[in-house]
Amino acid sequence: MTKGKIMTSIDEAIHDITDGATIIVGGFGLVGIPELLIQGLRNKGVKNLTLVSNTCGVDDWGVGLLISNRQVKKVIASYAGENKTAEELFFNGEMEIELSPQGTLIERIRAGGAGIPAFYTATGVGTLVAKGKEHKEFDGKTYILERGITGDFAFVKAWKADPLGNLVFRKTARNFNPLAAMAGKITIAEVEEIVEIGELDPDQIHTPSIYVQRIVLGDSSLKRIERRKVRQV
Amino acid sequence: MTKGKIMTSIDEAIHDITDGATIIVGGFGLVGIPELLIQGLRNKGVKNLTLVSNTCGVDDWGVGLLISNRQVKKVIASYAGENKTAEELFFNGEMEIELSPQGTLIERIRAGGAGIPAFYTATGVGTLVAKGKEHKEFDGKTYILERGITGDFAFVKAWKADPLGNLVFRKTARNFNPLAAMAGKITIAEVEEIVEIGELDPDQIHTPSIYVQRIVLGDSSLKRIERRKVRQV
Amino acid sequence: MSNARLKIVKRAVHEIKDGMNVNLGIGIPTLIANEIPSDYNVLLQSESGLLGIGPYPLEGEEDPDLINAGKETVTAIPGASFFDSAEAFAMIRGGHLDLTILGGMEVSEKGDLANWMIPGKKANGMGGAMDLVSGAKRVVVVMEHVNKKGEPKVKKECSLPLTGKEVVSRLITDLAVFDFSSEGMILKEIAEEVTIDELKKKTEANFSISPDLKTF
Amino acid sequence: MSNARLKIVKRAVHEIKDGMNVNLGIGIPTLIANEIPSDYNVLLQSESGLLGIGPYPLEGEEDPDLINAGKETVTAIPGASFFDSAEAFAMIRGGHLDLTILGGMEVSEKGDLANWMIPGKKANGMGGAMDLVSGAKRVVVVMEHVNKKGEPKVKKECSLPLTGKEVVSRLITDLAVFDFSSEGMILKEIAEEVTIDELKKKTEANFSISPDLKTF
Repeated sequence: MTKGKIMTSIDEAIHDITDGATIIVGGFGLVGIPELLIQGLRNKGVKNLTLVSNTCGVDDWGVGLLISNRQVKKVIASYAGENKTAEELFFNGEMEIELSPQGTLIERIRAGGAGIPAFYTATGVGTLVAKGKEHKEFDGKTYILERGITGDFAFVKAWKADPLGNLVFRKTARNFNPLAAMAGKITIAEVEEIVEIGELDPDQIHTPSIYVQRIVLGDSSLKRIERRKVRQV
Repeated sequence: MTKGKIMTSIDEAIHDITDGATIIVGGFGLVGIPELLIQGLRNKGVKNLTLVSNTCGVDDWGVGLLISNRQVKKVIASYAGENKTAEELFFNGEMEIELSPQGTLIERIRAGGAGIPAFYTATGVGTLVAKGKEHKEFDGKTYILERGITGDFAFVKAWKADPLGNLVFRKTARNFNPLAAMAGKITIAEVEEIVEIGELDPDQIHTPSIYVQRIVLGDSSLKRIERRKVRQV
Repeated sequence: MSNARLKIVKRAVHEIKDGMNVNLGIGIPTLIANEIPSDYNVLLQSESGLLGIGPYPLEGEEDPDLINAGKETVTAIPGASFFDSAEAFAMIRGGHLDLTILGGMEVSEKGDLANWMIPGKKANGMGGAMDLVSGAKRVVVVMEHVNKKGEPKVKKECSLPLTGKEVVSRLITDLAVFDFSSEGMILKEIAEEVTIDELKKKTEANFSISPDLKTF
Repeated sequence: MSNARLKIVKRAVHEIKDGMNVNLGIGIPTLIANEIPSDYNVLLQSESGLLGIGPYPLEGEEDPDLINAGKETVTAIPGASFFDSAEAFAMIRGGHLDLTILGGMEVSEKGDLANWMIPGKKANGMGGAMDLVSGAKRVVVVMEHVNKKGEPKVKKECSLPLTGKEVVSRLITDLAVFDFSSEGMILKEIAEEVTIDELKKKTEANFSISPDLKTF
C-alpha cells in the first residue's frame, strides 16, 4: 500500500504536540472519539492544553483522561456533566471551562475551518452565553456575534480512510469529526480501517483528503458505551 | 411505493409559485440544474421573480430560459458571462444583477438555511463587492459582513431520492443543490430516480429528508454539456 | 413512571402531528416517543446526527456508534439519515424542526425557560438546549408543576439562569397546559381532578384563563 | 499555444510541488496541468466540487455530470472526492489550498489583481476568483506581460476593478517573475532573451531587482 499520510504509530502521529497546544477533538460523549490518540497524549504528558470538545468525556475515558491527568488548562465544550473531576477542577479554579451551546460550538469550529472569523446567531440571546458579546439586529430580531475556532491540531476518529486522507465515518460516530478535521492546522485521523486509493466511492467521502495531514490505524479501540439501553422482545 | 412527498407532475410541484417569488436554483453552469422545473416555470409564465443561482445559465437553457422570457426582476449570481440576453437586460436596466463572489454566494445560501443571518468574510475586501458593507477587524485582518439568503422556494436536481425526500447527488452535479435545499421554505427536488424507503444507505445521504418538501421524477432531462472537451488517445 | 409523569407524557404526545420532524429532549420528553401513534410518519431528530431515531436495540444488538442525544444506544428506522453535527444544528437553528419538546426546571410567565444550570451546584452545560429553543418552529416544555418540596416551578421570573428568553410556545405540566403570547400566559387546559383555585396556589406566575378552557 | 503562453506555462509549473493541493484558474492556468511531473502526487481542486481532477475524457466517455470550474468535461483520478459548493469554498476560504494559479488582466506593484471585469463591456462576474485570491495560502498570477496593443499590464495602480487587494504572492509573465511583499515588487527572474531596460519599458510598475536575479 502507498504510504501517503499513514503514520506507523500513535507516537509518531502526535510527536510534535507541545505544552500549550490547542486541540480540537471529535466525538459525542464517548461515541466517535479518537481514543488511542487521546491515550497517546495522556502518555506523552504534555501540559497546559486547550481542548475544544463537545463534552469533557467521563472521569476515566475520552478527553476526561487528559483532564484527570491535569494536562488541561482550558476546555471549550457544550457539556461537562458526566465528569466529576472536570467539575472539581473547575470549581477549584484549576481549569477553565468555556461553555458554548452545542450548535454554536460546532458552527464555530466549522467557521474556523471555512475561513469565517465570526457569525451571528440567535442561540443564547438573553442568557449568560450572550454576556459581553456584540448584539446586532437583523430584520427586527436580535442576534449575538460568535467567533470561529481553529486548533493547532485536530484529533478525529473515522471508520475508513485511504492513504491520501479521505475519510468515511459511521452512523452517529460522525458527529463533530468532519468539522474538527476542517479546523485543525494539523489534522490527525485515527481510523478503523485503511483501504487502497480508489476504493472509496468519491461521491461518498465525508471528509476530503485536503483536510487530513496524518492517518494512524486504530483498530484496537474499545468503543465504550456510555448508556446501554435495550428493549424487551 | 409510498407516495410520501412525490408529486405526480412538474405542474403540481410548482402550482403555488406566484409572481414576485424568490427562488434559489441549484446547478453549476448547466450541470446539476433542475431543468424540468425551470421549463415548467417558463411555461407557467409567472413574473417578477428573484432568482438566486450560481450563473445566469445560457440564453436558451437553464435559468437563462426564464431570463430570456422576461420573467425575472433580479438575479443574485456569481457569474453572468455566458448569457447575452442577461447582459442586455442588465445594461438596459430591465433586470437587476447582484454579483456575489461564488464562495460568498454559496455560504450566504448555507447561512440562510442554517439560521445564520450574517457572517464575516475576507473575500471581496478592497473591491466593488465591499462597497456599502460593514467592515470589521478580527485579529488584525479586515473582513466584510455578508447576509444569509433564504428563498420562498428552492429548485434542486438530485440523482436519487426516496419518497421521504432523502437525496443523493452525483459527481459535480451536487454543487449548489444541497445548500439550496436547506435555504428554500419549500424545496422541490427534480430527481432522476426514486427508490424505496430504506434503499439509500443512511450514512450516504447528502440531503436529509427534512429539507425537502416535494419530489418530482425528472427522468427525461437532457443534461446538456456546456463545453465538451476530449483528449486524444 | 410516576402518575404525574404519565399524565404529562399522555398529554404531550398530542402535540406531535403526522408528518412532523421532531426533537425530543432528554428525560420526560424521550418517554413520549413510545406513545406516538404507529401509523404516523414522524421523524425524530437527534443532535448526535440522526434523523429517524428507532426504538432501543434488542439485547446484543447495541451498536456503540449509534446513540441519541442522551448518549443512549438506539436504532435507526428505514429512511433515516446520518449527518455531522454542523448539519444537525443547521436543521435546528435554521427552523427546519416542526417541534421540540423539552424538559424544564422553571418557566416564567413570559415564556422564559430555565433548564440547564443550578449555579454553584454542577458545571453541567447547556448541550443543544439553547439551540433548540431558539431554532425550532415550536417549543413545548414538559415538567412537573411543582418541585419536590411542593414549590411552584411556573414563576413570575425564572430564578435560575435562562436557556432562552420568551421562547416557550406551550407548557404542559401534570396540572395544566399554558400557551404564551405577547398577551401573556393563558391557561388552555386544566387537569380533570384540579380546581382553578388549587392551580393558582401552586402557580407563582400570573395567567389568564382561556374562554374555551378544556380539561385533560 | 503562442510562444509567450508556452514560456509562461513552462515556468509556472515549477510553482507546483509534490503533495500540493492546487486550484488552477480558467485560461492559461488550466494548461499548466499537463506539465505537472507524472510522479508528483498533486491534487487539483475545482470550485465545481472536485478534488482530484483528471485529464479530459476520451471521446464518447464524457460525463455531463463531471466538469471543472470552466464547465469543461473532465475526469476524476483515483482518490478523488466530490463535494458540494459550500465545502469547495470552505477549502478555498479556509486556507486549505497550498496554491492557486490564476490568469490576470492587470497586476499592480502592490500586488493588487484585476481579472474579472471590464466596466461597461460585459456583465460577466467574478465567479470564484475573489474567494481564491483571499483564501489560498499562495496566489500566483500568470499573464502576458503586455496587452495586444503592446501596453503594460503590470501597473502602478490597476485601472480595472480589483479582484483582490494586495493578494498576489508572485507574478509570472512571458518576460519576468516578480514577488510581492511589504517592501514592494521585486524582480526575481527575467526571461533569457530580455534586457532589464527592455523590461522596464514594458512595465509601468516600479520594481526593485533581487540581488540573486536569475534568468528563465
